[in-house]
Amino acid sequence: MSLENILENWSKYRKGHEEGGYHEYEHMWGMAIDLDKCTGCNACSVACYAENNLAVVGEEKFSKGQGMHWLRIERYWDEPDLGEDKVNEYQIHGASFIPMNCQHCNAATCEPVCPVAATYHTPDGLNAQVYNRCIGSRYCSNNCPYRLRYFNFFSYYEDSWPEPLQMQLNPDISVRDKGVMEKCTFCVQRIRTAKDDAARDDRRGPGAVKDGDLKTACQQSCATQAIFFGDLLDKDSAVSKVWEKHEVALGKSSQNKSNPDKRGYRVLEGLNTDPCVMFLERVREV
Amino acid sequence: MSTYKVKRRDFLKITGLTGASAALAACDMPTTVTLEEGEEEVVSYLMPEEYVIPGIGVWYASTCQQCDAGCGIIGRVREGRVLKLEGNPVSPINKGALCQIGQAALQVHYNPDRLKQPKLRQEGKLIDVTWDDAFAALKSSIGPDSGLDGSRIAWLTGTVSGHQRVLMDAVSEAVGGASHYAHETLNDTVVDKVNADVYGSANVQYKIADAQSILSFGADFLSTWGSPVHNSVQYGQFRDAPRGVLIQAEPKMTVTGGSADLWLPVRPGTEGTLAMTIAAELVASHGADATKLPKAMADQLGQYSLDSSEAQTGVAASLVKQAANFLATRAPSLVIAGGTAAAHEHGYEAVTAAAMLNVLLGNVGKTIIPVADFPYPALAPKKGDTAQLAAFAKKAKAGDISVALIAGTNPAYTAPDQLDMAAALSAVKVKVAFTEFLDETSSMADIVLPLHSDMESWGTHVASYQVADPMISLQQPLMEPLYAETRSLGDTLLDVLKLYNAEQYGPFADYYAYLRNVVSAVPAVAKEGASDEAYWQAGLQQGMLKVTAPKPFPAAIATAANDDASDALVKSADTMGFVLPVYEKNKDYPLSLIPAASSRLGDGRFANLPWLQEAPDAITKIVWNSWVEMHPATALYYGFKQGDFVEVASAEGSVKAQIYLHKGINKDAVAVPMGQGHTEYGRYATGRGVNPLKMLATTSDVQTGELALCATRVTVVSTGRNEELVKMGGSESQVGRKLVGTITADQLRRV
Amino acid sequence: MTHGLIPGKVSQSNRHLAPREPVPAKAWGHVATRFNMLFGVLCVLLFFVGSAYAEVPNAVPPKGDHDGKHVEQPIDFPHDIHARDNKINCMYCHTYARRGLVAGIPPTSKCMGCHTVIATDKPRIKKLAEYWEKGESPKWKKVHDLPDFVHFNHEKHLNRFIFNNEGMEVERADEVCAFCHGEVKEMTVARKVKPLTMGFCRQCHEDNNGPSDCWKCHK
Amino acid sequence: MHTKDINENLPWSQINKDVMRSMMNPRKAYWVAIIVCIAMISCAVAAEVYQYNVGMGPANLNWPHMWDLYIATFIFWIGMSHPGTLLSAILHIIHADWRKPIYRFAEAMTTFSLMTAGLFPVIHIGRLWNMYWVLPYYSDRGIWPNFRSPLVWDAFAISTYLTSSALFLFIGMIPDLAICRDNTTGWRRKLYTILSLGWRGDDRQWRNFRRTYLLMACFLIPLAVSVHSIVSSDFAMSVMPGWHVTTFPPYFVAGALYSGCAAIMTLFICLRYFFRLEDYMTIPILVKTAKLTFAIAMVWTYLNLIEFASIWYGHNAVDKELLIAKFTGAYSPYFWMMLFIGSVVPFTLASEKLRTHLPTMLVVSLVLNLGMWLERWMIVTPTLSQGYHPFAFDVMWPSMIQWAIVFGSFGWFGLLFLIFVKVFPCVSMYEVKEMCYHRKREAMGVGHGSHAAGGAAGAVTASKTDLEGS
Repeated sequence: MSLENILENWSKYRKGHEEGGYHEYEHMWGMAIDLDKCTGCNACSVACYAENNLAVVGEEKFSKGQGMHWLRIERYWDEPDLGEDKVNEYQIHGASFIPMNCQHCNAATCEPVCPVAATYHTPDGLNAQVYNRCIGSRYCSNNCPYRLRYFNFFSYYEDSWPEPLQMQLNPDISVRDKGVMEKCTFCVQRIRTAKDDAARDDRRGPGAVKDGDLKTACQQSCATQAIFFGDLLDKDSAVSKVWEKHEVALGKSSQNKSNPDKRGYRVLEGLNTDPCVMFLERVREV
Repeated sequence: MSTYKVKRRDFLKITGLTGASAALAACDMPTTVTLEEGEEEVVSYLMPEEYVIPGIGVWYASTCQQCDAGCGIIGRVREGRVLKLEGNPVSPINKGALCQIGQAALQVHYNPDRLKQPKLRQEGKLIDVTWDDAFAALKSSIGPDSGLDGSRIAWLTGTVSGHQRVLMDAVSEAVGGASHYAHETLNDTVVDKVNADVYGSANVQYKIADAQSILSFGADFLSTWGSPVHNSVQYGQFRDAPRGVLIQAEPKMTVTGGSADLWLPVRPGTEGTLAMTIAAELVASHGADATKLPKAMADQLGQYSLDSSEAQTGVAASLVKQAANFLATRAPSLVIAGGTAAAHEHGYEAVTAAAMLNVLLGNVGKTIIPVADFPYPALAPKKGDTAQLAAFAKKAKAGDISVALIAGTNPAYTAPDQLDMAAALSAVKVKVAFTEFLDETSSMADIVLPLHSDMESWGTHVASYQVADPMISLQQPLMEPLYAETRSLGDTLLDVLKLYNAEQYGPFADYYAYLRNVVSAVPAVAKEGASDEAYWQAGLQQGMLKVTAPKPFPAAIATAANDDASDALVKSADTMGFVLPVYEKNKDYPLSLIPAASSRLGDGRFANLPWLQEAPDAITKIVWNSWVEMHPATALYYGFKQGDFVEVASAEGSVKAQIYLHKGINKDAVAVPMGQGHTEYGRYATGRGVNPLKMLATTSDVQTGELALCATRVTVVSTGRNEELVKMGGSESQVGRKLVGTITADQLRRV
Repeated sequence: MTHGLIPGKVSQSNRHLAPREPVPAKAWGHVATRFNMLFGVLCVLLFFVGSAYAEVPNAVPPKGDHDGKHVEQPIDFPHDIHARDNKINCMYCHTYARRGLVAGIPPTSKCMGCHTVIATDKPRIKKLAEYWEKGESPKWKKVHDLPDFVHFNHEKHLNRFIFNNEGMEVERADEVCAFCHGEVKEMTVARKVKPLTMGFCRQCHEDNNGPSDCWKCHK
Repeated sequence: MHTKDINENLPWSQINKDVMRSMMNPRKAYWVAIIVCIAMISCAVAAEVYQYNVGMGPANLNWPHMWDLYIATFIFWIGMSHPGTLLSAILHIIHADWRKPIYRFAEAMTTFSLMTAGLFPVIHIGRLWNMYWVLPYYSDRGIWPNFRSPLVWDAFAISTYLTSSALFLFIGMIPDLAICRDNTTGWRRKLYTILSLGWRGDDRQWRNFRRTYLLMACFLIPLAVSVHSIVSSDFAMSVMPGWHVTTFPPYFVAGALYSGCAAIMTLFICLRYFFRLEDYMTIPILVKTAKLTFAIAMVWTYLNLIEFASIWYGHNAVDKELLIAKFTGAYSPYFWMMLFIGSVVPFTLASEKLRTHLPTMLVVSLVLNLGMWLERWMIVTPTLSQGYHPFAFDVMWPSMIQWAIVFGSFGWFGLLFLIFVKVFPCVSMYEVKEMCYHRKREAMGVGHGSHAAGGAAGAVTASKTDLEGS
């Protein structure tokens, strides 16, 4: 409550990163997305809309770039890594899809710049956004290299859920008002519920939530199982296995691979943001 | 997530009362924030079940009704409201996954434009009436004392299965031989016929996961074709090491094409030629055994060379060679055909040619398994197509239909202008619409009966695509009806039947009672010794009733097809004197129109769901609108730019939309997505974008008579206007920054 | 302007008023480090003044008072008769409190469980019976309300202070409930007598080493 | 035309008269100006009220353009505030006495532009009713602002700078206020009596006054420099290409002085013309200001070149692409315009002929201001339109709401300034007297003595006698 404890917390979190993580982390929620399995079908994105009370803004506002999509599927036509300097007449290797949701960076660039500390790092490794603390300076979004933060430019709730659509809203999540920044939370409400369930059968403290206790909305809806989610501190969790297998580690700004079949990489990790979302390179027969 | 397995379903009935108020009180609208005491009401139950705890979700199993793939779903119910749908992990179809359309089923249920009141047409206008009045009207038109010749009554529905179909047939029979027409714009009539002719069964299982190489002709099996979620689940395993290779041959890039290793931009209508070329290449360079093919075809192989095909299909010879190489070297392979490949005048031949590749590669019985029909034909899906709609239109215009019972289809929107549905429907004296929304068709109806949403009604379903042992999917209500004046289709059908056959149907209070009773009809063998009650409860928990089939089930035909399919094959090949079309240019209408099946809006029935409207199209990333896809080279030739408003005109009609340029489309084709351009479908769909189906020529597949969706030729004219497209995202290129990393497969193998 | 997410709207606690419960010695050093010296001093005074009745073990009750207004309820439920006179445990009726987020209003069936036989002639019971006949539950009004962006969890608090609390008997649950709900057993219709502001919560979390992670309560 | 900064034979009574006259009896033109300003302000107020009720959407702010004109104009006004300090403090310390006739309104400009700048963070915040959370105050919630955030530093820096520069302005005015007190009646007399804090002009007061003034001056210089460096860290502290630049602090300070000096020239010419202060705001002083401005313009140009060069030869491809986009992309016209105005136009200040021609100077100074405003816009927007993530590339143009508020801010500044010039002496009488005094002694060949106290004392006594005489 005092000034000290806040400053002290911050210093811990900061120090934490260089030492490869805040040393009292209970969990380190992380993700791995296999781009070779992602078909860009967009089910995850809609699942996110359903789970997290995302506002539907309508054509006019969307055209202005005021849409809200915590999880967006990006589609690119070129494949720089395929060394294709020659321009193909047709898109013979298909399109390149990548789902982008908040990367929950351990050295998040959005956290230090928020004037009111509305965004910070939680003890379970999440990059939190506290809606009711946010004053809407929008600095965090400016400073996010991935541009994964979305701002409530209007009171979207006023016309996004005409009666009775609002009955679908998830009561575990606040509906955001105008002037507030929001972003992917790794379905924190599900994480909390899983924690509560763990507490019910007397699992507490670090590592309380076991692998498979919860699925995020996007992971749940993914038919090709392209999305792994879990605790990176738990060495046996599916997700940390994937990270290990593909030789990606936290707290680095570049990964040195033993050989090219290790497909893991993190987007823009050269900026030393230390994201908790890892991607597996898309594979193509050429 | 605390998932409670539910024993009984009564709890909703009891707490439902508080459901609505609970919903209003519990919804987290910022404006409902108040710290004044006594401003808000609290939920208090009357007599809840033990497992109901305010603030904790209870999950119920049901079946997704958005399409006929029959995915199992579980719905999270809290304070009497269903909040979230997810895939049912125990369902063999979708294994816990759910597509975007399935997710959006909630918005069908909670849609602000849902019909709350029945309507009757009086002095040309639809007037709100009570259900009883509406039903009375229905009774007077098809009831026993309507004195109507039953054959003048017709059902016009979408694909229906399960006991809804049973009851519909019962009604048809009761009224005295009413006819039943089922219409679906996106259908597999052609493919089914080919499967029946080539493999000996219309029902075929594609073992995508087992294949090492897949060649798909126009079948967007990951998002719009067959059982998309099931296919996607299999595709996930298909990509696991040893990694399978996917080759997609289609004129316009679909979601599946987007994920393909090798995408072949085949010219619309020449898929058959491409298939034959690959067959020839397999025989020539990879020592495939041509004798496996029916003679009629084997003889033709000589005509197909890589070069001639390049001229015909527009696919570079090198790519075709590569494709053939993959198929030959990565066994077992799998060739799928459908969608745009089948939607041509000679679609049947094209699909057959593709099927022959399976025979040539010896995939039948390995990766492609013909299975028997559903053991209970009465429940089996009555699959819709446009041929039946045409038949209906013909009969209606002839004045032979005086009562049309319309459910789950919207022909006034989906039918090409050439079919002149307006005239056909207006020729029908009484049009009864069983519907949840006022769409183009139901707004023409005389009696509009508002239905429960799928979240409110009981039902049983049989998936159009059999993925495993046959089963009946159970659909159960996830919450109390929102509106007092709506009924479920099943209940209404029962009420009609009671008019005719009181002693048989009288005992059933409602559709639930009817279904509950049906269980005892299931043969004991299927119940594996469980009591009726236990069997039913298990069914409710899992969302499906296992009905073990007469053994041996799939095996029977599979082996047959394996050993010597020849007789079947020869039959098919010879009966049609196998001819493949030659692509000829058309001066006035140089481009082929592809009315692209939308992975978001389907054939237009999902256009009223805001989530799907705002979900970007997978390939173009455009939202809320229609567009015209075109190859940059073509655009350059005609002098169009990205964002130009153009008029796409066929001989039958035209649409205006903005151009989106990308290299994922054949140069001789333009694609306009289906789904938009509604004139009457609620606030989210009405007056938005354009509907390409209207301008289609009524060319149909020669063999099956099914409408050939992609056979229309068009010309594109500029309107001089240019605006920025309403799409998500800025740059279409990664400008050299590593966002989507890509490595080559040989790098992957080099360890 | 909408009040959606504006903690500023929360009525400020007048936390300088003397808290009812005495502050045990161990809490003293803890408290003194805090900024608010006035409050610290008050605590010390109170500590010396002391007070009559026993306190909940391992717990520093939250401080603060609020003068809530009387709320019209469909039925004037007499908490005093049930909780004080008849010594019925809070959690007998508010049974959801130990199983979920919200304490919940007892289902009408629960009331009828007793009142089909007990005091059936009383006007209020008659009224209740009417509801029951109609198959409705009374539309109770919310007395203790929190903004929608606050997600309070009863279960966790009860576990901390009652079920997982050394030397605390379930019989005395009402004393724990009183932390946030006041001496309800002295009221008929419940009145809001605690501020239930964020300051009120944080104070208590500090004193009892509750979590200080914003995302525990705000999501 | 005279070559001297000021005619040292100017009788001190004349000085008082002239300056007093400029404060009294506003003419029609003045009221018109006031009304225009109020009209401008009301545009802004209307826009802001709408924005407050609806949200930031109507301002055309979007993803990824979270900031736009508000922040740009904020920096612009902060910049405006610097030359006041420069003239009054720096030049004061280095005894450049030609500043004396013009520093007063420059200081006023400082204060008022800060008051204008201060509005913009509030306007641009999404939930401005919670703005106060940025300040470190004790609340029972026990939460504090994030002291690592440059925005919080801004809050501190600006408020400090505003108070101290206002104080500086006031202290510097005390002797003049005393003169006003002795020469006015009615409400003015009451006002001045209070403000002049019983100034009698005896030696002790003068000594303390000098010390205080000098002290403030020394205190203000580092403050002024740091303020804009801190504002620059809003950008320099971020990771975004085009913002994450080490030369930003000096670059911002230079730009600030640049725009400020230009503004001073504008006001200089206006005041000289409208208040007929030709005797005080003389051409030679204008020329000196022009030279100063020119010098700063060159520094600014140099810093620009450094930035381009360091990006071009640096290894950051992203930065390079952004730079290219600035030169060729959607915003390039404005970027080129800024470079042209900032680096080419100032050469008019180098020509003797032009810089003595008032109309030209008026136009030039206005153009320079425009250029400096463009600079701020070109710092904020292109980076947002092309950051690291290609999917978030976008081009956005501000809406009328933003323009209205920016427009209104000039009205607000104008209003404050207009009120100031009619209530307070916009030329420092006692310092001008000093100036004349020294110039005269120089002319008479008397070298500088311990001029400060003596001179001032003389000045005041003299002025007293003069006043009695009149």
